[in-house]
Parts: sequence; structure tokens; C-alpha cells
Amino acid sequence: MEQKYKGEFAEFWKRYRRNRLAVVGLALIGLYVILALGADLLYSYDFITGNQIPNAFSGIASFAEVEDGGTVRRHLYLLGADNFGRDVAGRIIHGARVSLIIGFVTVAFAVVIGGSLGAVAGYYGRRLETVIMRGADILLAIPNILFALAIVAALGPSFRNLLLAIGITSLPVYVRLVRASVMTVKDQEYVEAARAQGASDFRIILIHIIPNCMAPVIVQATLGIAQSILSAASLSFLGLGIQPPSPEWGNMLSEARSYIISAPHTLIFPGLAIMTVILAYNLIGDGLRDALDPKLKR
Amino acid sequence: MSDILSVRGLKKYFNTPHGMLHAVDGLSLDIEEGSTLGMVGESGCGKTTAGRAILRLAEPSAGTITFDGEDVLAKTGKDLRKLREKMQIIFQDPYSSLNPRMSISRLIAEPLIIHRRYARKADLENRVKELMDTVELTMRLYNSYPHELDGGRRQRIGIARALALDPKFIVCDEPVSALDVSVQAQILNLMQDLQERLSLTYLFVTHDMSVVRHISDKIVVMYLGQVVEKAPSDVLFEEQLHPYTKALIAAIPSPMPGSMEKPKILKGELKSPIEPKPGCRFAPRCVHARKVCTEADPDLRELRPGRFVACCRAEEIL
Amino acid sequence: MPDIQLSIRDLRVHYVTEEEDVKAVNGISLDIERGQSLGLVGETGAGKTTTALSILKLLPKPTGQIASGSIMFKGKDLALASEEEMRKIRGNEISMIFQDPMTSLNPIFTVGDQIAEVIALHTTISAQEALKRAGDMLELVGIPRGRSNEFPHQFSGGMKQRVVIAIALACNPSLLLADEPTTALDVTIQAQVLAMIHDLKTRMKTSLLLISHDLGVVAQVCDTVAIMYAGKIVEHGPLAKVYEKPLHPYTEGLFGSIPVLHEKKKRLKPIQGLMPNPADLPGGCVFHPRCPYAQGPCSTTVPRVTEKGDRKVLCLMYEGIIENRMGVADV
Amino acid sequence: MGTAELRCRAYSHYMQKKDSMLKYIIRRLIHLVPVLLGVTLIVFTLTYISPGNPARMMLPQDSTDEQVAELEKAMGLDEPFVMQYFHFLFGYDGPGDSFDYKGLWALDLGRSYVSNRPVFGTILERFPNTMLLTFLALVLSIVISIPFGIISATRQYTKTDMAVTIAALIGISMPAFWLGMMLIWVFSVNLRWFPSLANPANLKSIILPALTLAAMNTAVQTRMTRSSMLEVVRQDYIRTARAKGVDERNVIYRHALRNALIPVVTVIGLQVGQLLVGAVLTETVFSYPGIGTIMVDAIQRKDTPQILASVVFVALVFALVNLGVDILYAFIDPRIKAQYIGVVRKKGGLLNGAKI
Repeated sequence: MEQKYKGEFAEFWKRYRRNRLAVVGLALIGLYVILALGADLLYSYDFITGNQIPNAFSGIASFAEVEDGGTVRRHLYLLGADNFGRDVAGRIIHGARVSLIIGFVTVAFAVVIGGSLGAVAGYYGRRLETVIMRGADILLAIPNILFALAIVAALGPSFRNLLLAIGITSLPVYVRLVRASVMTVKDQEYVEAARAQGASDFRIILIHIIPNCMAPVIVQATLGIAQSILSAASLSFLGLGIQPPSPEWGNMLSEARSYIISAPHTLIFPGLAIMTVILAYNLIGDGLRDALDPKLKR
Repeated sequence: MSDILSVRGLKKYFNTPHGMLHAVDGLSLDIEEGSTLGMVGESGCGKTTAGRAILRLAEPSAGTITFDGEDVLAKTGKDLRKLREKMQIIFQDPYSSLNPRMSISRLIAEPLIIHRRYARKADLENRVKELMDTVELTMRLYNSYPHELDGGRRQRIGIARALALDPKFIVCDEPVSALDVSVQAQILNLMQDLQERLSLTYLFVTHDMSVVRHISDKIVVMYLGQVVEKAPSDVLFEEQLHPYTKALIAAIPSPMPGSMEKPKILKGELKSPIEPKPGCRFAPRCVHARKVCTEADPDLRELRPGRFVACCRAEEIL
Repeated sequence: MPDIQLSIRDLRVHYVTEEEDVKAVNGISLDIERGQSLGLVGETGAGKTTTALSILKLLPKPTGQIASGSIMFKGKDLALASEEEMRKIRGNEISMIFQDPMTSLNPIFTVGDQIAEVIALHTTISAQEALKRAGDMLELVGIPRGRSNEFPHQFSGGMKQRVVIAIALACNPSLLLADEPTTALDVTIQAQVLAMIHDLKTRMKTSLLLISHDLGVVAQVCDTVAIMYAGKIVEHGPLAKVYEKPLHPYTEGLFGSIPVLHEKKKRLKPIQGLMPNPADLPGGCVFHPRCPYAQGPCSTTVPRVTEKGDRKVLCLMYEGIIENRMGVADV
Repeated sequence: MGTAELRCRAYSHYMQKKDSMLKYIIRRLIHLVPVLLGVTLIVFTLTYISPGNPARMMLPQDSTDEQVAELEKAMGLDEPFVMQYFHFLFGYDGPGDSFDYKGLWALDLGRSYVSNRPVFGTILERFPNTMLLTFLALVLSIVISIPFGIISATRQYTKTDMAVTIAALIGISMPAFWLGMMLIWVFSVNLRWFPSLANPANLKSIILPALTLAAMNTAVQTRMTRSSMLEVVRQDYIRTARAKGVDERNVIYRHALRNALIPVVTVIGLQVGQLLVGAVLTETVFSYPGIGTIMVDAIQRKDTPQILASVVFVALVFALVNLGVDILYAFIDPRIKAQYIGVVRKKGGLLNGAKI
């Protein structure tokens, strides 16, 4: 059994690898994950949130005396310093941690809850389906960021509320996707074959339907992570997400906005960070779509 | 020999955006144990739906089905699943009827796992190997996946899977239509051998007249959800009582040299049976149609011993 | 002196991809005389469609390539013709009918427009006149001209195939390529369409290359037949003679595989084994792994065409290299 | 008659008969009502549960609890949730006149807590500005994306295709607000070509925000056009066109393009809604007086009626735009159109405007 699984994965990897950009995307995310995990080793949290005002707007790759944990040392500002003299590179790396967590948590929430609702709606149909789908329609009728904005505006800006807002707004996509996918798979002859053999509903859903409708969900989830990161950054930019001085790419940009003339580097780098992460997830999403496309399998 | 399956007045309607579709409209048939009943007709005649309705893969709208002395429509839940050990199906499309994520061995083992036939893994594996042997699949394919195989081998998997539970009766839904002729012949021979060895009963659904003649003992001809003619296979090809059957057989291009006379051509095309009006459904295309034909549904009647026809002018036009 | 319309010599077509080199057509030669109809019979993957597509040079780009050979049509080698020259020939002097009528018509244009387009492309008449001619063509294939303003989805499969045939015949081509024109149709509709093709071909004196896997369909309309296997023509000759007594073991196997209406056979006599992978063809005679008469040299010696009167066959038995066990040494 | 048959009959009221286009539009509008009600309920609930008492916020710091309670009563905030929601929809007539409003159905949700102007007054006043920006962005994105999508598809795997593909990927990955600021940095701060603040009176000042807003859409539509073209070019009817002798130009532009554009139109339609929403961020970056800036201001000042009104308003416009796109879609594709209108007569078909 294990060996078979390996075979399937190897085949998938062979197809995925063909898309070179997708491999680049994967490498980029790998890099961010490593940086996010090692963020504390590179820069202490207190250091990147504490003010080093005398060094404000230190340029790219400049050295300056800084106070860190009560001692004074010479520090390399690789990507310069912001208006409070905080290390931009350090804040970006710590911000990566926040973004990756937001992306993963919100999408996991949306996939699990939305996916289950969609699967139930798709398999059983009837009234349950009507109720679930009307609910999804309503959620979809309010544009994504707008809805998240309204939620955070109502509940107040906090990390938890941000996760909740983005999680809820990404829900309906998975409800619809999983429902559509279950409905397609449900009508496949192999599901009918399983029924003809006397398999129970539970067995049919678990063994025959779910594994065969994962592909589009995986692709959508990858793109969804990018979407969530973007939403979080947008909300923070509007002052409704992660509050300063906590490092987050959106709020870094929001602060840097006032220094567009004097310190453009504080604006450029956090933006590049957002862009590369989203780009990487999009590349991976494209690669997965190609690799998982059943049409290309034969 | 006794009848293993009796169907009376089977109906299956579907709701469509254009109205109620009478896919199967009052089908009655009996199949003798160990024999093959061929069900033939053009696309949209309801033959596939009929096959599935008999197995309750499509829930019948009306009618009775008696299989092996049991009332099929009365069964629910566990009883129905139990009954399905005895009635199986082979599908037309060997591409979509196999779960792409399962290996060949797993596909064949699946029905055995569902019905918990073997407690020990080794016994299960032995049975799977035995079944693969029965349908002439090499053991090399034990761990392969369906997409690695050609149509003929996939159809063998479908057959092995249907045989796994030792059924008495199998609905064969166009099992060879998707295959090339040389492979088609291999599969037909295999199916005939299995029938003899395992004393199986087949309901063989197909649109191919020569295949149905080759494999069936008796044949029912369907048109727009209804049986128009029923007869022993050899007799049917000698002489047809219904004008549709006549046209259908005449339309088959024969590969016999010297038989290249122009076939009699049936005018018009099949309409789908959505909320059909009363009267013979073939009447709009029938050269013999008279006013009487559009007044009421013709009954399927025994015109000659063992030969049934649903045409009110059958005697006149013969 | 026969009037040769199309003459293919030693045509080879390959599909080249990064991973493999699929040899779809491996050196076939064919002649079609004026007004004659040739049936090209074979199973899936034999290279029938590829042959037809290469005559019109419509092979999928960039993978499909004519590797060698010539396709002579009206004194011109189509294999070397420019795209510009081909465009003038397509739909005008040579036209093609495809297998699936459901997808062969553009869903967003009316059928009248689609027929008129081909007329307008190859003549100098006005758009109005072209539309009128399109109506004539519809009537010719048995569809009331009033329906020319309708869209393809308003037609049934059989009707769509009639429209496709109307498009193909609109410019009175001298050669018609029909690729499984009735495979997607029901048997009664198939009979209608076949009869129509046969009738129109005779009336317009069009040559026909009919591709089919169905020996019965070919028997309805063709005078000569070529049997194709793994990219080669293994047998070629007048239809009646080939059907009466096949020379090649593969042809014999094909006939043994089909159930016959008029006599009840207890068992079919199928060809053993499977079609070879066209990217990895067996050496020697391509059919030898499945051939019931195969002998030692078959796996090493590539057979050459043996002419037997007006018949041709590709088998070592007729070259005298191996013993003839089919018992048809003399025709 | 079997039970299953009865069930079939019971379902028959779901049967969709062949409708006229008008009936279709009406049905879609009716379908919209519960969705919009749901939307209002959600937005209303959110403001209801949000912490902070509007009455206390409106009064001076040193007001007594009695004064707050009195104001709450005047505003109707002491009533139960359901009643408040009902007022929200159908109007409120309180003890005083200053807090009365006609309700959502009449586009009147009272006055802003901050500016004391009718909330919808402000919205309707600024909405044309947002429309202008959105429209410019839409035109820009269509004009850029479709040609590039086609070029990319017809030259698949060439360097041009690669460049367009990568540009589009970067486009969909760039946060609009950041792109806006980068454009300001380059074109306003350094090159001084365009002003950094935008206002509807000065068309030149809207170029940067329109570009910013258009970027994501352009990228998405380019990708969509490309993949749709590649899909259509594989179809059998394109082969039929080639077999007729149609030249490559006409194969692409007449036979393939119109079919390929059908899904693109849907995407563009969905994007129109997204543009409206994207305008929120873009307007903030360029301080452009549109709905977005109203909303952000209102959120920052906890101006509940203004937030409520703008979110509901944008959701409403979003829904109507999507409906409009669905109808448009039905007109482009004869297969869908035919579902609503029996026989289609079309003026000007394949031969009109064709170079033959």
C-alpha cells in the first residue's frame, strides 16, 4: 500500500516538476517558511518592535549603533530602517510569520467548514442543499474584502478577529467548489458501480467521492492562501488588521506611506515581500492545476 | 427452466426542463435462468435506464420487479445491499466506471471487502488473483492503475469485479461498444465462456444488432421507452413483425460481399419521449401508420407462439 | 489508363513530442481514381485519421510532421505545398467530414452562414448569392432551406452531420475525405447519411476516401478497400475480392471478430493480443506478435508489398519467405 | 401509481419551461431579493453586536446615564433586535424628528453620527466618482488584456507568450494599494508627471488610480483570454474551419475569438464587482473622494449608519452588476439565449464585415 502511494506521488511530482515556474514558487515559499521559523534567531522580537529613533531612516545596507536587550551594538540595517529606526528586514521576516499563519489558518478553517457543508449539500441535495447554498449565495453577495472590513469594523481590530473575518469571507468559495465537485463525482459510473456492489452511503462518500474531488480543492486552497494574505495586508493597511508596533506587511506599508518622499525603501521592501509570497502561491497553484488535471493524465 | 427475473409494468420518468421524460414506459420482461436476454434499441430508447432501474440504481417510478422469488422494490437499506450480491452490472464505459485512485487488485477486491467475504487478507488476495485469472488478466497488473491500461483490459476488470460476489444475474450495459472489433470479440467470447462455466444469466443491453444476435437467446426491441417486439433471437432475424424492427435490421450495413443492395431507409429521426401523446410512438416515422395508430398505445401481444409485437396493424402489414 | 485523382507514395507521419516519437503512419502508398471510392479500414490507432489529416495538411501543430513521402494531387505534391496553396485546396478541391457532428460546427454561427462561408471563400460571388447557394446545399442534403438561420444546437446529430456534408460538398470538390462520418450516429440515421453520401458522390462524380472501423459501412459505399494496421496498409484491393477471401492474416482476423447477422456463429475468432504501442512498434512484420501464422522470419524481416493481380498484400507468406498456411497462395 | 412517480409529479413545479428573456430577468430579480435581505441582515447584525454605544459617542464626555438613555430612546436603540432590523428596512419614526428615517427600501438610513448629513446623500453624491474610476479601470483592463491574451495564445511557448504570462502573474500578485504607492513614487514624486492626489474634476489625476485599479483585472483577464483561446483552438469546429480553407487570421479572429470571449465576458463581469471593491483601497491611496474613502472614514470614526449604508449599497450594486452580466452572457451565447427565446433571428452573421 505504501509503495503504491509513493508511486502516485512520484507521478504527481514528475508532472508538477515540468512547470519550472511552479518549482520556483515552491522554493520561494520554502525560503519564507525557513525565515519565518528562524525569525527569532535572526532578530529578537523586542528589537524589531522597539524604537531606535536616532537611527530613523537609516539607508539600505547601512551600519548604526543600536540598543538591543540593554546592550549597545553595531547593527547592519540590510534593508534600512523605518521612521522609528526599526530594522525593516527584521520586521519583514517577523511579518512573514504573521502572513504565513494567517494564510494557513484562514484557509484551513474555510476548507474544513466550507468543504464539509459543500459535501453535505452536494451529496444529499434537497432542502439541506437549498439552505446551505442560499447561505453561501448571501455570503458571496458581499464582496470579500468589504465583508471582512465590516466584520473587523464591528468586532474591533485584533488578530483573532482578523482571522475570523478572513476565514468567514473565504468560506463560500469552498462550499460551492466542493458541492460542484461532489455532484460531478457522484454521477460518475464508478460511484454507481460501488452502489451496485452494495456499498453504504458512508463508504461511498469516504472512499469513492472525497478522494476524487480533492484536486480542485487543493488548487483553490493554494490560491486562497494568497488571497487571504492579500486581504490581511489590505485590512492592516486600512488600520483594521494587525496593529502597530506588531510587524505586519500591510501596517508597515500604512506607516511608510507618509514617508514616500524621504524614505521610499520603507515602502518598497514590505510591498515586494507581499508580492513575492502571493506570486509564489499563485505559481504553485498553477503548477498544481496542471499536475492534477485529469485531462492531461492520459 | 424457470424465470429468474420478472419485470412488470416498469416505468422510469425523469423531470427535465422541457417536461416529464418517459425514459422507460411500461416495460415487462422475463429472463430464464442461465439464458441471455438481449435488449436492443437506438440511443434514447431507454434501454440503459431500464437496466439500471432493474438493479434500482435508478429508482423506478412504477412497476414490479421479482428476482429469484424476491420483491426487489420492497427491499431497503441492508436487505437491498444484500440482494446486490446476486445481481451485478458491467458498465459501458471502462474509463469512467473504474475509480481512478484504486489499483486493479483493490478494484476487484472492493465488493469482497464491502460484504466482508474474507476475514484473512491472504484469502482475499487469493480470491482476487483467482478472479484476475478467470478474466485472463496477467498478475503483472496486480498493482497497476486503470489509466495505465487499454479499454479491453479495463473491461476485464469490470467483469472480474462483477463476478467477485458470485452473482446469478448480470446486467451488461453496452459492455463492448467502446472497444475495437478485435478486442470486442475477445470480450464477447470471454463473457460466453463465463456464462457457461458459472451458469450466469445476462441482460445484455446494446445498440449493436449483430452483437445482440450473436450473444442472446431472446431479444426485446425497444423504441422510445417501450418494447415494440420480443422474440427468440434466431427467429427475429428471420422475420420481423414490427415495422421498426424491420427497418432497424435493414439499416445495418452488412460486411457480406454480394449483399450490398441498398438498405431500406427509415425516414425522420427519433424524438425524445417527453410527455408523449397517446398512440404508437413509432407512428410518425412509420410508412404503415394510419389514423388508428395515433389513437391509443398499442399493446404488446403474442401474435405467434413466443413472439410478441406492439403494433395494431401487424397482421395487415405482414 | 486510369485517371488517378490522388496518389500517395511512401507517406510517413510522426508525432514528435519531448518524450516520444509516435510513428503514426509508416510508409503507405495509395491511389484513388476519379469517381472511385476507397475505404480505409482499421482499428483505433492504425493511423487512418492521420492519413486523412496529412492529405489536407491539418496535422496538429507542432507535433504532427510529414516525415517523408509524397501526396500527388492534380500534378502537385501536397506534402511540399505552401500554406497559401493548401488553403485554396481545402474545402474547395478536397474537403473533409469529421467524425463527431456534435462538435464539428461552430456554435455561434448559423448553419447557413457556415455553409455560405466556404462558398464565399472559394468563389467570387456576393455574400447574398453565397447565402442563397447555402440554402440550395441544405436542400440537397434534405434540410429545408428555411432552417439556414438556425444555430447548430437546434439540430439533432444526424442533421448536424448533414450540414457538415453540405459544407464539404458546397464547392463541388473532386475529393472528399470522410473520417468515420457515421460512427457517432444511430444505425437508422447512419443508413440515411450513408445513402446520401453514396448518392451525392455518384451524382457529383466526387472521389471518396472513406475512413471507418466498420467493415459493413465500407461495404455500403466503397469499390476498393485498404486495411490499415499500425501505420501500414497490410492489404489493398477490390472490395468484393478482399471481403470474399482476405489475403492478410489481420484482415482475416478482423472478419473473424465481427458477429454476422445472417448466420449464427457459436464463437467468434478474435485476433489475440493488443494493438502495439505506436511509439514502440515491434520489429519485422508489425503484426507478427498477434499473427496466428507467424513463423521465425516474421520477427526480423520487414515484409514488402506483393502484388497479386489487382490486389496488394504486405505479408511474408506471399513473398515466399515463409510457408503459406492460410491456403490462399493463388488468387 | 407508485410513490416514486408521485414524487416526480410533486417536483414538477420546479420544471423550468421555456421562458422569454423578460421572464428570465424577472426571475433573476426575484431570486435576488432573499439574497439581499440576507446581506442586510448580516450587515445589520454586525453593527448591532459591535461594541461601543453610539448614543454615548454622540453626547459630550460628561453626559449622565439618563441623558444617554434618553438619546437611545430617541434613536430607537432601546428596542429589541428584530424591531431595530425592521426599522432599518422600513423606516423609523421616533419620538423626536431628528432621528427619523424612511428605511433601506427608500434609500434612507438617517444621518451620519459624525457629519449629521443623510448617509445615502453622501453616498449618492460620491458614487459617480467611484463609477468614473471603475469605468476607466474597466476600459483600460479590457483594452489591454484581450489583445495581450490573444497574442499570448497564438504564440504559445514563444518569448512573447512567456513575457505576457509572467507580467500577468506579477499583476495578479501585486497588492493594489502598494502598486498605487509605487506609481505615486515613480510618476508623482520622481518624474512629476501626474499629481499624487486624485479628484474627479481633473482627468489627468485619475490616470494613476485607474491604472492601479485596472492592474489586477488586466492580469486576470489576460490569463483568462489566453487559456480560453487555447481551449477553443483545440475544438473540432476550428479544425472544420481550417478544412474549409479559412485563413489563419480569420480562424483566430472570427471562428475562435467569439467563442473564446464567452467565458472572458463572465470573468469581466465578476471583475466589475471586484473593481468596485478594489476602489475602496485605491481611493484611499490617492485620497480620491469616492465611496471607498467614505467607508474608510466611517469605519475609522465608528460612524455606524454610514458604514451600514455604504456596505449595503456596494453589495447592492455588486449584485445588480452581476445580474447584468448574466443577462449579457445570455445574449452573447446563442445556446444560452435559445433557452429563453424560442427561435433566434440574428441580423448580420458570419459574412457581415468579413473580408472575403
